[in-house]
Amino acid sequence: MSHFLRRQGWVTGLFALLIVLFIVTKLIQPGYGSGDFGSLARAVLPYAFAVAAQTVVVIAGGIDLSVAAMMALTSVTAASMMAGASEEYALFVVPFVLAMGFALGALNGLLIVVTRVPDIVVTLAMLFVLQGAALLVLGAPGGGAAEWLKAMISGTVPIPGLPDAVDAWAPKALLVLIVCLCVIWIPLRRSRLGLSIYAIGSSELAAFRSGVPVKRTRILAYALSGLFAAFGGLALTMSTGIGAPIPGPYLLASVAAVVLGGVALGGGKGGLLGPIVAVFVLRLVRTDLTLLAIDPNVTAIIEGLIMVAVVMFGAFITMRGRQ
Amino acid sequence: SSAEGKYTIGISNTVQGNGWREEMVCAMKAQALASGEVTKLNIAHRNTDAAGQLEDIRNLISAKVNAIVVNPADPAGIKAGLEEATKAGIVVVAVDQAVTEPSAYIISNNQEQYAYLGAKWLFQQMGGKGEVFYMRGAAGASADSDRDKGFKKALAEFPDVKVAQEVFTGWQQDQAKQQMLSFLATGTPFNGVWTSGIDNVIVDALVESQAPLVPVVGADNAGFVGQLSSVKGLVGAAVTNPGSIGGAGVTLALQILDGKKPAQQTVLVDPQLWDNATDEGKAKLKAAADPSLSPEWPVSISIPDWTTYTKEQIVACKGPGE
Amino acid sequence: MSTSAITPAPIPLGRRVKRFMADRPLIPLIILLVILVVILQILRPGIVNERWIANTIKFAIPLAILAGCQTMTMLTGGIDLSVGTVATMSAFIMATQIVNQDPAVAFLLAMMPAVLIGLVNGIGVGVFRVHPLIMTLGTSLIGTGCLQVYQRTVIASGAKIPDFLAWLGTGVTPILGFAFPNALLLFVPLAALIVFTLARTGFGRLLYAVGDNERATRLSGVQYWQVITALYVTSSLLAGITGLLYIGLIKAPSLSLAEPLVLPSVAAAVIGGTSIFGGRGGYTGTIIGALILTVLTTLLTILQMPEGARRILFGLIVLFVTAAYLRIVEER
Amino acid sequence: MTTSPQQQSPLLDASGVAKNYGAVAALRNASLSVLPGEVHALMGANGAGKSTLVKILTGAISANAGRILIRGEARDIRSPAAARRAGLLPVYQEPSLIPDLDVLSNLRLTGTPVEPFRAWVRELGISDLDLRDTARDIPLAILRVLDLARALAVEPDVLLLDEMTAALPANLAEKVLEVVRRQGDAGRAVIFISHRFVEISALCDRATVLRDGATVGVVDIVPGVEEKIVELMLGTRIEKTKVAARAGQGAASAPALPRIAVRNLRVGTKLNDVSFDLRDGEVAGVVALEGQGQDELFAALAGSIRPSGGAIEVDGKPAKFAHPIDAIRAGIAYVPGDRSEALAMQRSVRENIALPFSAALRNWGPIAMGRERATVASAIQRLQIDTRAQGEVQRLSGGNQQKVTIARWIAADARTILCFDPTRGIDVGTKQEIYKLLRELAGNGKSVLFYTSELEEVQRVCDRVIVIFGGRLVDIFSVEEADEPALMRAAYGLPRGAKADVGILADPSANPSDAPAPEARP
Ligand SMILES: Nc1ncnc2c1ncn2[C@@H]1O[C@H](COP(=O)(O)OP(=O)(O)OP(=O)(O)O)[C@@H](O)[C@H]1O
Ligand SMILES: Nc1ncnc2c1ncn2[C@@H]1O[C@H](COP(=O)(O)OP(=O)(O)OP(=O)(O)O)[C@@H](O)[C@H]1O
Ligand SMILES: [Mg+2]
Ligand SMILES: [Mg+2]
Repeated sequence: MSHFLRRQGWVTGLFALLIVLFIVTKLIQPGYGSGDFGSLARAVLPYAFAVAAQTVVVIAGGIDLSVAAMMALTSVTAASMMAGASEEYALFVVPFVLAMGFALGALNGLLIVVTRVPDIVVTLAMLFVLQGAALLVLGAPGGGAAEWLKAMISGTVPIPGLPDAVDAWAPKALLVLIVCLCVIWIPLRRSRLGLSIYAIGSSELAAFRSGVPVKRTRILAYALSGLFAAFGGLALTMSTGIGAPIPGPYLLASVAAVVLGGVALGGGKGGLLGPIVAVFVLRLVRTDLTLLAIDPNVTAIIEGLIMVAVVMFGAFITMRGRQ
Repeated sequence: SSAEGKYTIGISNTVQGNGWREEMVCAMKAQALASGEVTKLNIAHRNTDAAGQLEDIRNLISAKVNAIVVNPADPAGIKAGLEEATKAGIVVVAVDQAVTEPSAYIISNNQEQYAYLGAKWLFQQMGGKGEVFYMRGAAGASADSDRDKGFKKALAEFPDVKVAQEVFTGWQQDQAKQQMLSFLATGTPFNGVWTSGIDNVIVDALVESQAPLVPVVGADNAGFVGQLSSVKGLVGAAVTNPGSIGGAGVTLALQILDGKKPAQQTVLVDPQLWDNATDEGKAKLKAAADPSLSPEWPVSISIPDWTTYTKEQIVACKGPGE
Repeated sequence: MSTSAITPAPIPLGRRVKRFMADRPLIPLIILLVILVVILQILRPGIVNERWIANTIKFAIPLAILAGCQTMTMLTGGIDLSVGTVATMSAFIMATQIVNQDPAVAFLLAMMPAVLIGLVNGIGVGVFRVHPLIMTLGTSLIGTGCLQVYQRTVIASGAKIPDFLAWLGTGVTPILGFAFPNALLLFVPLAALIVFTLARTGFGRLLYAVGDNERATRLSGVQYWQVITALYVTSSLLAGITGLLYIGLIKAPSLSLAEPLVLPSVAAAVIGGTSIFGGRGGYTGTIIGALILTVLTTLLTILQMPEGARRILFGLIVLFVTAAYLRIVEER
Repeated sequence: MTTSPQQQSPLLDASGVAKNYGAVAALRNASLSVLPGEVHALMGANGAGKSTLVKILTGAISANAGRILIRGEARDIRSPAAARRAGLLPVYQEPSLIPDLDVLSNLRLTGTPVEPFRAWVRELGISDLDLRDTARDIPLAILRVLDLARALAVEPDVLLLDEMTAALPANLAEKVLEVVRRQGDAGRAVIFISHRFVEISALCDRATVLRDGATVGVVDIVPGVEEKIVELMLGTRIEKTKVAARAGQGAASAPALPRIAVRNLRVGTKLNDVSFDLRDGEVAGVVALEGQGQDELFAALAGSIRPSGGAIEVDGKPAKFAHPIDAIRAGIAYVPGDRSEALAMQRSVRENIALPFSAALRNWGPIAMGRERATVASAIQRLQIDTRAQGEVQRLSGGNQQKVTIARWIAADARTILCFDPTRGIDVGTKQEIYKLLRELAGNGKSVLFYTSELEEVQRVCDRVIVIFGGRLVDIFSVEEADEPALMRAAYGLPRGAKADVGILADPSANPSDAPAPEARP
């Protein structure tokens, strides 16, 4: 019970922090409005998928160092397939790329299960393999994206019956994010598979003895991670209109946000909401640093400090709670 | 510099911790200060990708800057952001590389020309034949693929020159040095080295392993320029690739803000080549050499007609209000 | 009671060999290393010469020391991602301070951020129980930021590589007709010290025990924060020293000098048989792991193939080596 | 060998089972045959291979050799899920609930029906379970019972209980035994592993005895068969006498100052106003039902948690323990009941025993290997630890692991040892050793505080017994007065002199249904 409260408490705290940050932003830049919020949502998109990819495997007691490389590979694949192709062709590209992410993620899991090499090494090796593959697909940034895909994350959704001023605060990017995550996560969380993922993260031995097919569950957890990473890769292509074979800064960011979001590295605990809120917090901090025109050399210090301070604060609270 | 500035300028850069980019940012700051027209610089300067740069550009739009000077992570990848900026009435200037967004102004180093110029000189030095060790930048970076085009163009003009080995240094000193040493150990004969700007460690590696000093082409980094006049027996050329292009970008942005639109949308700054094989080149090298600069900094710290700051100003690396 | 001996059944040769290797995990690692070298020699006959060996050792040493930091922190179930930043800071500060300062003063200034970051890491992990990955990632971000701010103050003062460091980093001394890299002078005692510390000192014991079961060590009177703080300070100091050695080797101070070594240092420790979950591993394996990675880098450099294929091969080989090693070493 | 000729065909029939862990042969030639409707004991010394056999039968590990027939059919059980389908359900020696999931999710994971589970939980004497509680927050003893209830709820044909009662306090153990007995009556079979003879004789029909990984006999449980079982188990006859030479009379000449004086100790709401003395040269027993505050008492004395009130005096001087190191410096060592709390499982026996030597900052330097080897060897010798698999403690059997936790403090020569249920899951032979050891320690002027969940041990070891109930110290017995019924009554908070018998073990001949059913938790 107390554990449940503590976990929800952390997410609530993060939400509060996010709201405080919005207020701060508004104070810094009184003109901060719905359009800027839309920008935030679009900036969040790839990070959020990267974090979702990381969260699944961390809950399953693993870690995935290949998240960013997987995003790069899926992104260049999508971009190179769509380059010069018809708009309709993209209807085929999207599921193809998602399936590819799922399969490559499953390959990660399969290698971990079969070779019994620690996940950190397997995914590190896969990081190089996927990066290499991305370079083979596109030697330099390029490719293209269907217009309808790009349009999917720009602008807002007109919600019938609501005034435009309210609609303006519902950017499409945010909706895409919510829909994609919810469609996968909520059924997963309720399913036996979801339970099994938590179980193997919490105690592999106990899970095995409870009759959980540990290996299959692990493979599926990585496959889901690959799927989310593929969403992330698509998000990159959708927002930039190209594919870039060099992975962006999504690996470390995803690990940081997972921890900030209250998911224990080690497995078995936490949910997806916390890490996603953490991503919003981190992106909004970045916005504020830019709005404040902080010396760029200092921003790294500030971001590092915030990360350490928030996690230390969380640790401090937990320690107090235990006493 | 005059009293009160009137503009806020936003800057977006996506590589941090590399001497060339640091000089570029300092040039932007120094030029903004020297112009006297800028109240504040909003600088987004971190390691990220095109999507991250889009985020930064949109943040700069939120900050309501008057102009954005951007070193693009990718020519096409940030089109949407630049378009939004133009729509918001913001002047957009891309430096160092071109962008595909038609409303943006471009003042760029000519990367293809950079590679072509150096490679052509190198192949001539090699007597039009032999083996070259081709040390590229980072695989998958657009500047690298532009340079590759230039290199291949020169190569096509010299059919007897062969690439002995092609490696990617990732623009990292340690990796480049290790690759050079490994290559030397293979005993493969080679007659020249072309580097994508990671140059002084290569000379070091040749000297340390007492290998024959073949001609080396690099960039105008302070360290390499120094070596060109101090290392005995070294024949080489520095191709300029001024980081001060950033300052030029600021100047261009201010001109546009002041209503002085340039004739064309794109301004290319063509590189120069300083070699130590000719007296003319030697003189240029001597004039440019600056041992007080950090070895990773390009020595061409200003661009005539485009930058007005002094050396002290760029080295101080302070923008308006600092 | 159950002292009665198990009936000794005849064991097949294959299993005997396997058990022999399992008891001496270093041997299969060395065999893997030799295999790589042989492949290299086959692909480029003549490359394995004195000069190549010296070069390989020179580049493997900084990696091996940083991997030592990872080994020690991984024994406690941690990881130190700030080693790259710390090494870079020490190197950069040394190269820039030596211009105007006494070498001893420059050295002390160069080691200061190492101690500081180590202390902060240790307190964060040991007292506040922040996950080491996050803690060291955070301090490394902070360190990088500070270095960038510092860099601006020394742009105009230039940089210099102290001769001693250059001698240590790149020099070789011919002994018995073989050119020994001078870096060994630093590395051999350092490695011996680490091995000894892990195997034969109370501190080393505690690293293993803490990583295995922290509660048990607490009940035995061990104060976790002391061990962890000492550990991360040690790790940072080692990283600082690596930085100095590395700048002597590369001779080009940059703001990202040692960053590229971070991931390989983790990989070297893991290939060498150290468990990232703590409680298991050792430094000798790590050293071989570093050599394997260095040789592998050379191998891939000289192969003529597209960069993408090269990376794929690198990943596959790392995976294969680790898997093969585990197969050999792990019974069951 | 006394095999009873039965006409029924066995439900489960395993023969020639062997399992090697590298050089260690955990099982060499084990066989086990279980008939429908019987409660079958599996017995053997620590490390004999009982747990290993259970794991093989239930698919948790695979055997190197052997044949398993279920209802006469050869079955290849590859996973716990397969065992479950074949009607075999284990409760392992270590709890198997997923720590981070709540009880409900744990049930869902194993496909256990909730209502039967609830009914069993109530039946087993736990009335106040919240299914939303996370397993991690539930005390070990309750977890064991939940494990059992979860197994019972799916009505398995064969229930395998590996030292199910070892960590249970008497009240819960009784309930478990009652339930198990009824399983047998209902025509199902139970394989029951325990080191407690009382339980075996109260419950089981037959026993299979393992020694060194091989089945050495199958016996019917009849009165007086214990001697034979022990003989089979150990291969020799062991004296099951009381430990002699009690220092009880020494109390008169006890020093004026007690070694440890506990005064009005309070820990949160769990422990209230507890005061007693522990003198040099004595073994003081602590008896309590599950969760009466004994855990907190030991933790406070060991410096693991801080008391919220009262005082602890050591040798007459007030002591404040902020960390176990403070208690250790004062010569007080703590042996937790749960060995996984005390051992670095991947490290060697030697390193585990020598762990306290390196704890203090000044001992971080080079280790005197020779001295350490000698100290450790003598401790191993003294506790007769089976060191065949000493490279990693996790490969030792449960009982031998337990011994290592004690050996550590023998080696460190602690003056006072707080033993929390040290004989949990230890075979009779080793138990005798431990009793002897504790008495020897007392004889050497050391002091021991000894909590046990087995009441009969009190008489063998202790000089005095402290009874705790509801967080308060309710009585102190001298050993002469401390017979089991009296202790049992006190443990239930009943005043001295109350006459009712408590529990089915109080008098094995009595009909259990006549006994009053006490509440598990007051
Ligand atoms: N994973 C393992 N690796 C190596 N040896 C093991 C392993 N598991 C068990 N053993 C060994 O197998 C033997 C039998 O162990 P097992 O746990 O079955 O004993 P047990 O009869 O249950 O003892 P106890 O009563 O102490 O629980 C022991 O000698 C033990 O050391
Ligand atoms: N490495 C070791 N190997 C074997 N026995 C040891 C070892 N270290 C200590 N001991 C024994 O443990 C006991 C306590 O020794 P230790 O040196 O830990 O005492 P201390 O508390 O550090 O010192 P002091 O009592 O002088 O304050 C002694 O009986 C000693 O012989
Ligand atoms: Mg057992
Ligand atoms: Mg046992």
